[in-house]
Amino acid sequence: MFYDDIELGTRLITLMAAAMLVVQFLMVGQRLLPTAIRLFSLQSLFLACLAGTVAYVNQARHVYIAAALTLLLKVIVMPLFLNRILERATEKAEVESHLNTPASILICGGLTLVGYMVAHPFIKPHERGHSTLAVATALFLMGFFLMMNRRKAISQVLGLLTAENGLFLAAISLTYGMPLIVELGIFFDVLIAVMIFGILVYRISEIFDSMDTNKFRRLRG
Amino acid sequence: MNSEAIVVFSFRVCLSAYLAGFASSIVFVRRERVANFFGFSCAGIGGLAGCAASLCALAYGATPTLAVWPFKMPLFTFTIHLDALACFFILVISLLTIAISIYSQGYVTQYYGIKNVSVLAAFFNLLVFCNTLVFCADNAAFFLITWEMMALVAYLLVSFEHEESRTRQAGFLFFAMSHIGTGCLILGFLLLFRATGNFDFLAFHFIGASLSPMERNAAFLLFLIGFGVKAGIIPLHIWLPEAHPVAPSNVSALMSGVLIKSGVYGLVRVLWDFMGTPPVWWGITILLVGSVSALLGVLYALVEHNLKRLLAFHSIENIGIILMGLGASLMFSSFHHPVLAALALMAGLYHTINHACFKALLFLGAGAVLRATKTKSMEELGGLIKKMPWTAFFFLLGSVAISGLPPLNGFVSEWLTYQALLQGFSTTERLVRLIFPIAGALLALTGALAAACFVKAVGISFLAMPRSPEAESAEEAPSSMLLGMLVLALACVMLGLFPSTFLPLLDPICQGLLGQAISARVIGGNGWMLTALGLEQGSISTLGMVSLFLALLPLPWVSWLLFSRKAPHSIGETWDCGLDRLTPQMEYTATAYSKPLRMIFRALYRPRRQVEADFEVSRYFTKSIRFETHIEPTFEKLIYEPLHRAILRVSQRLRWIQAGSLNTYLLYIFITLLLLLLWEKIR
Amino acid sequence: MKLWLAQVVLQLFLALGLSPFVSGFIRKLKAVLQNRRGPSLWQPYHDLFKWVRKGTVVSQQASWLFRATPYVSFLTALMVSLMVPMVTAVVPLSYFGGVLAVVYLLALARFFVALAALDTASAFGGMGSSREMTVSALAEPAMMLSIFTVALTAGSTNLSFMVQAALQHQERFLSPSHILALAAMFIVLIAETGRLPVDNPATHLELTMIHEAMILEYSGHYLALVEWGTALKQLVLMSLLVNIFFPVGIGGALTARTVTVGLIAYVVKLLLLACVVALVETSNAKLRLFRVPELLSIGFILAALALASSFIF
Amino acid sequence: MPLIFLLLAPLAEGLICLLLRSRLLMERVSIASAVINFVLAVIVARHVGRYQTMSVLNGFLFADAMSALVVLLTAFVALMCAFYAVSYLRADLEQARISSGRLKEYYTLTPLFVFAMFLVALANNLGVMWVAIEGTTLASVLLIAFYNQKPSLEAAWKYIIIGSIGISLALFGTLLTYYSAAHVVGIESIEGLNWSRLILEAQKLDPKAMRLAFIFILLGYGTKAGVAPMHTWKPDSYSEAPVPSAAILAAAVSNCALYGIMRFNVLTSRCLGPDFSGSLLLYFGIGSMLLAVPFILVQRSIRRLLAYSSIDHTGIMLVGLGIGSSLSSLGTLLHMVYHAISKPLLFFCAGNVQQKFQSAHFRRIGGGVINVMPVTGTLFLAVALAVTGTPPFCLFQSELTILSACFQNHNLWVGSIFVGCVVTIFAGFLYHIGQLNLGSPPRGVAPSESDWWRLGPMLLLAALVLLLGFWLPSPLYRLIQQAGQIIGSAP
Repeated sequence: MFYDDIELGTRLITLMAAAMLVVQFLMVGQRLLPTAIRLFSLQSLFLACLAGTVAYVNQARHVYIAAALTLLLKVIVMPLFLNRILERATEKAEVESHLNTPASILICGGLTLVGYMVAHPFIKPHERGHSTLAVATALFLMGFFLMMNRRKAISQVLGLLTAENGLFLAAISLTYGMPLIVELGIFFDVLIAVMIFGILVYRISEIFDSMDTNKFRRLRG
Repeated sequence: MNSEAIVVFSFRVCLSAYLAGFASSIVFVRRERVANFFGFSCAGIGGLAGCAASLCALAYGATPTLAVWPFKMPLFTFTIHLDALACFFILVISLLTIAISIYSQGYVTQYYGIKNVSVLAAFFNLLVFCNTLVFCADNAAFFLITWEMMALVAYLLVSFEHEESRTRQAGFLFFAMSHIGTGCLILGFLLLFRATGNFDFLAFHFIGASLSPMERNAAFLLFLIGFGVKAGIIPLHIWLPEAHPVAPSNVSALMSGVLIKSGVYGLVRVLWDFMGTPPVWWGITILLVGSVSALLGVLYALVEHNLKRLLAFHSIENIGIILMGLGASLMFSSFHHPVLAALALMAGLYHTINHACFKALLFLGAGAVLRATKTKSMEELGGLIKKMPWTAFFFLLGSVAISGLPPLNGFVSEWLTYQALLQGFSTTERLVRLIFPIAGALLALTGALAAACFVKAVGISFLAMPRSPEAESAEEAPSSMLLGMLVLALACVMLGLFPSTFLPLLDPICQGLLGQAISARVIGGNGWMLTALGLEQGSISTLGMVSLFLALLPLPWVSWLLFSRKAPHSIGETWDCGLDRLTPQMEYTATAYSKPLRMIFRALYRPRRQVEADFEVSRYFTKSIRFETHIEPTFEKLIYEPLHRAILRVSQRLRWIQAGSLNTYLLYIFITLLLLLLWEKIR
Repeated sequence: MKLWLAQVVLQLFLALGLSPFVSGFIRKLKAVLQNRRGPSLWQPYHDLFKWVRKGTVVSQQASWLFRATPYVSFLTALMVSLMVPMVTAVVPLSYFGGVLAVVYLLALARFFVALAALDTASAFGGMGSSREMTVSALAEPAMMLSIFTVALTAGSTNLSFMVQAALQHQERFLSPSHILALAAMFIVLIAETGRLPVDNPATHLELTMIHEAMILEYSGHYLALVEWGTALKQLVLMSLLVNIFFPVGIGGALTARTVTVGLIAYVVKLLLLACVVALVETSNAKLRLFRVPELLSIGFILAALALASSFIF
Repeated sequence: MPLIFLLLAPLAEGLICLLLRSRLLMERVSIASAVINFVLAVIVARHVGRYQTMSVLNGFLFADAMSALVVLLTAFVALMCAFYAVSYLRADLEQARISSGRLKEYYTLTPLFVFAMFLVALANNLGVMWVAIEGTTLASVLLIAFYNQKPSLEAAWKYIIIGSIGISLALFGTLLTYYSAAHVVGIESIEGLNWSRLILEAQKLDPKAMRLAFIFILLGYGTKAGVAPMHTWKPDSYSEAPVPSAAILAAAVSNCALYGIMRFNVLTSRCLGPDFSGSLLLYFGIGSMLLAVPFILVQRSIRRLLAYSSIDHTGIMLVGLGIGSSLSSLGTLLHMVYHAISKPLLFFCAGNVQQKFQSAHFRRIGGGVINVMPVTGTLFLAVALAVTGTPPFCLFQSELTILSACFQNHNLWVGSIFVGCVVTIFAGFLYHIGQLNLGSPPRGVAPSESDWWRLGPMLLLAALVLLLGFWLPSPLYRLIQQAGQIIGSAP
């Protein structure tokens, strides 16, 4: 069928990237933590598919593995884990942010532009997938922004993870992923990171009676 | 065995003796008496060896170079070079070390059981060691190391009695200030380093010529500040009157005698040896700084009633006098009058060694008083000339010397300075020549005020009636202390009466720095006289004065024999205005003594006074009255305190950067990232 | 050599003999100007002789310093009087110390007298010594500067050479610089010799005394020495003034003629100066202590102007 | 071969400690393995010093002089801390600040921590290096949260959040480097990120990618090294972690991060010429030094004081890198070495004082430490002077070297600011440490010095701090020179 139809592959890739961006915007917009977690797994799902497509289109074998790992970890394991923590931590499931939603959305729009600005010199139309670098950068920056904007420990973790997604997307779009060993290492690290985040959040919610990092004002000067 | 070998050998002995003193004191850290004996004896031996080495080097013109540490670092070599200048200053420090280490044997016994004497002895040796190295280090980096080590050890010694908060503050102030100075020195040397590419003093010789005028002047200012802090020139002096008094007196003697001279050494080394022919304004600057320091130093000393603080302020004054000589010398060399330059330099250096002797002597005397009466405040002293006659005599001698009165050494060097200044008048036709006689007049004023100040110091603390039970029960210092003072007293007399034997030692210095050996022209009347480069320009003979004095002594004596011997001679009360008897309360106090000058120089002192009196019947019958007067330390008030406060306030304000909010922290990173991306785009 | 010795001895006795006379002369003159008869011209000699024969009373608080001081001050003054030109420009001991040495030796004498004043534990002594040191300290720079003006033009601090130079360059005589310096020197003279309006030598009113307060405790032999020293000091300063600024009649070389002429001229000049001093003293009231600095600063300014005059006039 | 052992030893230790129960055994194991590590590190260093490089597993692990130096320093610091930790943790147990269960946590995590740092230095592949650096963060978070108090958890949270965002920046940088190399070495080859390969191709890399890459790397690894304004986690974690871990963080981890920056700096400056990266490094270096000043002047807690001082030192090293002359790189590496020996000592002294007085705040301690603990007090004073670059201690030499390089390359203003900062910081330190040490101690504090577990390493370090300023063992000096040639950015 469309085995060697490059165009379609490219279009698919772009489509998924766009979808990820949209999801990111949704995350910035919404207010409930469980939803945010679900959105994250959705975004990761798109990412996995995108990776799969890239692997398929460019016959990059090791990207399949990356895609599979993404599917396994980011779509299934981590969201479950995060939900567990959320239940453990007796805390109303509101994300509290410094800026209100419209402002955040506006800023994220700006960040998307920055992403394009950064990515511009690297966009080479004749090569496949490069168009997504802009999206990747934008995702990264927006994830960063989420971390700044949110107060809850968990929502900061989510921000970080989306930023990671952005990075992964960038990796795929620039160079069809990193060398395999590096990929594995990265995944390993992310996994450990999330577990440690879990442990910390758990302890925090034990010792502080809230997970609002904005209350962390003991150490100053 | 040639002279060079002798010099090297005895110098090695000197250094190792100091180290041995340090080590032995550390070893016997629990056995104070042993540590005291070994530590200070080693210091004394080291001093002797140092004297031998430097005298030999100066006399026979040996200038050996030797390495004190076998290894090298990048940019560093640990070599020392005993040229004439170095040897002169080593002579000064060694001389003082001998006297002070004899003195200390007795002095430190007061600390037994209270403070750890071993530590004192150890650091004393270390201080002398570092200071000696400062004078002969042959590599800028090595110089800086020894320079800062010296400051460090001095800091530890100043903080020796650190239980009083005042002492701690003084120590901090001293070390912080001197570190600022060191910062300037580092920058200055780095400016020179740019031209040479290494730090060797040999390479720096006359390097100034190859710098751009801009850099050259910058270097000059940096060095002036850097060395000026250590020398205690006004307005960089604030640490000096704090640090010197709180240190143990033997240390104060060493600090006031030598440590601050390392600033002078540095200036001479850099400006004469490295900088080449200076622009005129350098000399003017130093001359002015010198005059101001001299005058203000003595003025502040006048209103000071803490004996050691008073002496500290006089150190500032004398540094000023030294700098007057140096400044004049610089001006002469920029007017291309090497001979006069040599004369002025000689005057400055001679005053350096003189001041070292009498200032150390005075500090030792003050130490003896402090040890006997446990108080530094002159208002509580008095009548000590009967309780401790020898100490009083030595102190009096030192006072005569420091007031620049004939026939002692202070007079000789001040006379040389006068001559240099007077001769300088004819070196140029420009208006700037007026500066010489004016400076001379200021020097005269300084001298006279110093005399007034020391009449006060001696008169109030040693003469008349004791003002406190402590002074009442004072006892003469032990013989070792007296011996130490005697050495310095003899030095003062010798330097005063036989300058013609000492001045030739300065020839190699002037020869090396200015290419002029002038002692032959300064010494006249086959050794009896000192001339201003020739009899017709003027001459003095301190020796002549003394002998004349002795020759004339019979006259009044004869008249005594002839007429008044048979008359009745009686001891009576001082006239007490008809009261039953004179009490110490009726004596003139130090405060009262300096009152006229305090009033006259009101503008400088801004004195505040408060009188609390309560009365019985009417305001004519005072039951008790309390009078208290303060003068305002102008420089601290106007410069340092505002600066200090401003810095702290700004720092406090800046603490909000670290306000504890994680989101803000992330924001910093984020903004930095965006800015950098932007920068990268527009770049 | 022999000549030199003779000169020394002669000048010694000249100074010793002349100094009380000058004070006596001024005192007498003042009296006359105030329509009093006043003491005889020889009164000072009588006083000295009286004191010498009288016994001494020494305070029990006093130390050896108190006893030593009169000798120091007297001998120093005597020494100095051998270093200044009096009759001829050939000063017997000019090489022992130039004008700087003169100033500093006088300072030495003052140093010890001021100490001795403190030694007796009497408040007057303290007051006197404090004031004396203050006034003299403030007089110092003016004195130096005015001397410098001469020394610089002569290119020497050796008094013989200074006089010689003054003799050679008559054209400098009464030049602006010369006059200014002279005025300054005169003010210094007033201050240093403790004359009105700075100090009143005649008073024993406690609160106005300066010099007298210092020597209040001295008596007999010691007092004689101190007073004579003071007189010598006054003579020295006056002869400095007259011989450096008016080298009239003073002989360059050492011959019988020059000596006789010089001697006459010297005495005449001294007496003239004494008259001026007496006039000033009678026509001025004593200044408050804190007004004295203003007077002296005027002296300083004048001297400075004298130096700068070559740039001004 | 020693390279592999070097990585295995700490791992093994970690596992063993995980299984052990008794405190004594754990202590012994940790010390034993620390010694082994150090010996191995020395072997590696000597070998590298002789033969320039060594590599195993067909170039997966690769050591040149630079990495050998870092490994050596890390192993040394770890050794010192191992000894110190024994008595420190015992004291904590006695004072019941921790439960005995926590000991296992410490003795398990520390070796993993060390392992990660070794891997940073030895990984040939820049991607793997990134993974390892992230590993150091992960291994140390729980150590910072060790005491499980509110402050320590807060510190840990800030540490991991800032750390991981920084590290992800670095990942982006690495990615871009990989991309810029892609057209040279080809995609999908494991060598695509190998240093040994990239350094050969450096001139051919894609410049615009490298520009971006370096910015990201600088921010990312700069965060880890504590460069202002990414330094904010530093004071918190340094003041809350147990002293040995804090010492490792300050003395070893920052070296690793700098090591990363150095590597990329070489690549960038070979690709773009020295100006780009050089100027960036200078700005950030000076910035960090300036930032440290006010916080040191008005600081209230010892540990935070030390943190700011290490920010200052990072700044100094960045300046040294930024100048980029051979002299300055020499100075930088000297500074790295000296800093790595002086910082632990500083932390140890602070730790002793803190445990003795039960507080790290100057106000609460009062003063008179030198009367209570003579040795600690003296060493504290000495090393405080040392880290502020006061002679005769060694850091003066390195700082002067950097300064000279600064002036040689006509960066007069940088040099002047440098000196200004150093002097002011000195004043601050002198004031605080003086207040702390001198004076008479508060009532109720009995004079007692700590045991030899602590004094041993402290005295050794003090001796080194004093000695190495005047004499570097020639093998070490040679190693430093080789490393200097490697990071000396001129091609």
